[in-house]
Amino acid sequence: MTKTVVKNLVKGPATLMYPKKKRFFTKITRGSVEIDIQKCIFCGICSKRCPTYAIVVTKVTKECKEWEIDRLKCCACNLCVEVCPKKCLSMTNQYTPPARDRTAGIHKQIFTGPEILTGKEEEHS
Amino acid sequence: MSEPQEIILIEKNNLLGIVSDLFAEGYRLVQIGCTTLQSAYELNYSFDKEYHFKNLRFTVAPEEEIQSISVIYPNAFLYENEIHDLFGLTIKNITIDYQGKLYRTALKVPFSIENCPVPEPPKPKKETPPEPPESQKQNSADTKPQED
Amino acid sequence: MAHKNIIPFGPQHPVLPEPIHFDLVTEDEKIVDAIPSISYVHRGLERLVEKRDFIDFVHIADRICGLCSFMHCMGYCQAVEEVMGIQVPERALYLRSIWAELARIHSHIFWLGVSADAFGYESLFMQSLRLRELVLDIIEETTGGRVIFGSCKVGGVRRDIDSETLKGLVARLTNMKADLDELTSVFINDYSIQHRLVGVGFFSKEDAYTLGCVGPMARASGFALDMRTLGYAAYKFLEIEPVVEYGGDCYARCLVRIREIFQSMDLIRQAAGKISEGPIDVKVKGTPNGEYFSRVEQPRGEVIHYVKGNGSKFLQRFRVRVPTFTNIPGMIKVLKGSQVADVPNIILTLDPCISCTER
Amino acid sequence: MGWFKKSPWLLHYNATSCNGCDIEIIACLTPLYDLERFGIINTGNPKHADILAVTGSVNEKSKQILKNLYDQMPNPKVVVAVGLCAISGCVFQDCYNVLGGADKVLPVDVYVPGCSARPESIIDGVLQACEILEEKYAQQKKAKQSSPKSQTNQRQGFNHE
Repeated sequence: MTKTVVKNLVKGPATLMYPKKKRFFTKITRGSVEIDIQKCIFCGICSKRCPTYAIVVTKVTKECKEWEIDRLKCCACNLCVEVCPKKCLSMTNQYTPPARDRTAGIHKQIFTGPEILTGKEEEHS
Repeated sequence: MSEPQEIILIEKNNLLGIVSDLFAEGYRLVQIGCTTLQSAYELNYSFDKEYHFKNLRFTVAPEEEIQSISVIYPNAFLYENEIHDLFGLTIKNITIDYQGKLYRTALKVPFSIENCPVPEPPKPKKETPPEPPESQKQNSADTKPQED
Repeated sequence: MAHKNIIPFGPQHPVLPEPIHFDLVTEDEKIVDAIPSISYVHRGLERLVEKRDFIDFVHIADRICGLCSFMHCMGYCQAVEEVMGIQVPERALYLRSIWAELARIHSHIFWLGVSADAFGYESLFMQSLRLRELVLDIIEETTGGRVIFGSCKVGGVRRDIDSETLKGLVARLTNMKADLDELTSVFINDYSIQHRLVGVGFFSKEDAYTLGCVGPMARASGFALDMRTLGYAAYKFLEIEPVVEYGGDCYARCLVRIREIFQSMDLIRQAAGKISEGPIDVKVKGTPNGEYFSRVEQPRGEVIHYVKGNGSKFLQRFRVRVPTFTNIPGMIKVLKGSQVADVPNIILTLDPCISCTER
Repeated sequence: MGWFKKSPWLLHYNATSCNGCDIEIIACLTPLYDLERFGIINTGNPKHADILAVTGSVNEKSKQILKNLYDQMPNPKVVVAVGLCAISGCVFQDCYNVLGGADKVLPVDVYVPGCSARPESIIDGVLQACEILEEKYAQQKKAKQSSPKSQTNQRQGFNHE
């Protein structure tokens, strides 16, 4: 017992002072899915295979295509990244922040040509 | 690598006799499982003795009654209540009968033939070359990514 | 003079970590009967095989239970591989065993903590969970997830652990051993813990056998039942001896789990020494046609995954029989005749995992 | 951190969760993350609690219990949906016995994503819940002052000021 007390006194707190001190995530930590919209061919495999129906791929017109993910639905299983034929999806190691609004996690990328015109970000209420 | 698994097809009426023989031989009840078939239910009674895995199997029609084995194996009551609640089969003389209150689900008897018909249709005939099933329109759409 | 009272216990109760309901029939302070009622956590995921094909179903198998996530995934994959006759590469088998043992370590340490909390030993709870974080760090570094591993798939594993990390992993576990020794010696030797556990909830070997108990509960009663001796995954290459205690009481169950933590560490060390280079997965072709009962040893005991396919890519039937489900009759048997004050302790020493019980 | 003056207590209920988020909530209370340094205590009694952390996609049977727990909590109260299951049902949203999200039953204030939710997310979410609690408390106080008839309920707001 005394050993534990001394050890704890010497070692300092075990606690990570979280909001002040950020936690280090490993390289392969599954956090959230990102897309490189330039490479995407809008095949829709990711949206079909997604176990939680988080990804929606729509072809509005021939030029205008949308790739949309609901971060509040994504279970970070890495399946979409694995099945993507163009490897345009990637898993980042940052988790999605909590939100007060159910729709805050929706992240839409619209492709209308070689350059991205809109990358509509979520607005926090 | 695979462990040998013995499946013995039995008659429904012989169930209690065979099970009590197994009990006398010192087998332990591992599980009772049920599978919904096209128009019947398939029951699996699994036993184990010193890692020897043995299965008793028989099929019953939906309206048939089954004798409970919980008089022989007291721990069978949970499995039998589960089968009654999820599959809608009638099992007689369960030692602790929950009267259908073990699983109170939103959908009554979710695994019954009426509620659970889907596993059957996508079956391509074993002899004929496999072709995508027609009944599952939105699911069969992802046949292509399946191959990888 | 004693008359019977029925005490409803659960589903939400300060000492219960999980929603299970018991009707305890008591005479004064003694319990004469206990009737469990479940389905507070019933989701019905067995029927999801209709919606997800057999390869994508791995992600659902992963989420059957948060504590033994990897074991469920492994059991499911084994069953499908067996049906389809897939030969999994040896390296993948070793990796599976390593992750399974890591999962066992974190689950058992978690159990130690929670049971310490149940007998009012909060500092021990904190110390146990602090140690558990070290295991979780290893898991996160190797799989990318803390709780849901998501590293198993039909035909192999998703990720590789390179030899450098593997060496570091073994070294870290060896370092942890000293801390763990110190922690577990409290569980083994402390007077107040012995007072709460020794002789409480006795369960004989005969009862364990006839009531179909599995896992640490059976092994604590002297019934050596460990599915790892079947030699699935890489266990056929490793030396494994089931941990058996003969006390049959809560203390014996505690000892079994403590000894299993050290056993798992040893197994990881063995596996890391024997692992060979090679591919980690094979391509899956065709669809499952046939059936198999795959048996895997979880932290809580033997789990059975039954897979039946009929040649389509949607399985016909998937069934899980989890260890807690088969331990419930034993739990009732132990509860009969015990004191009301011992109820949380007894329930916890069986390590119930209600979420996977009800699927 | 000094963002809030009160020490809200947390009630956790597992409504059809897979245990993953539950053990992460417990992990939040343990030395590495230690939610208790914000004055937050995990309590088992709904009458003591200010924040209800729900895990799991609610099912038919746990719906009623969840409602009961919520009704027993004193005002003001905040509901935090922890994990994907509590937000949308995660991979189980197709199951026959799953309602798909705590917001089908209770008014959810904070959504904590993740499968399973990371302890960092849970801490973030609970801290947001604290802010909401402060807002709600201020609102309630204002409402009380404007309508003096509810004198008897004056002390109902916080049970451990």
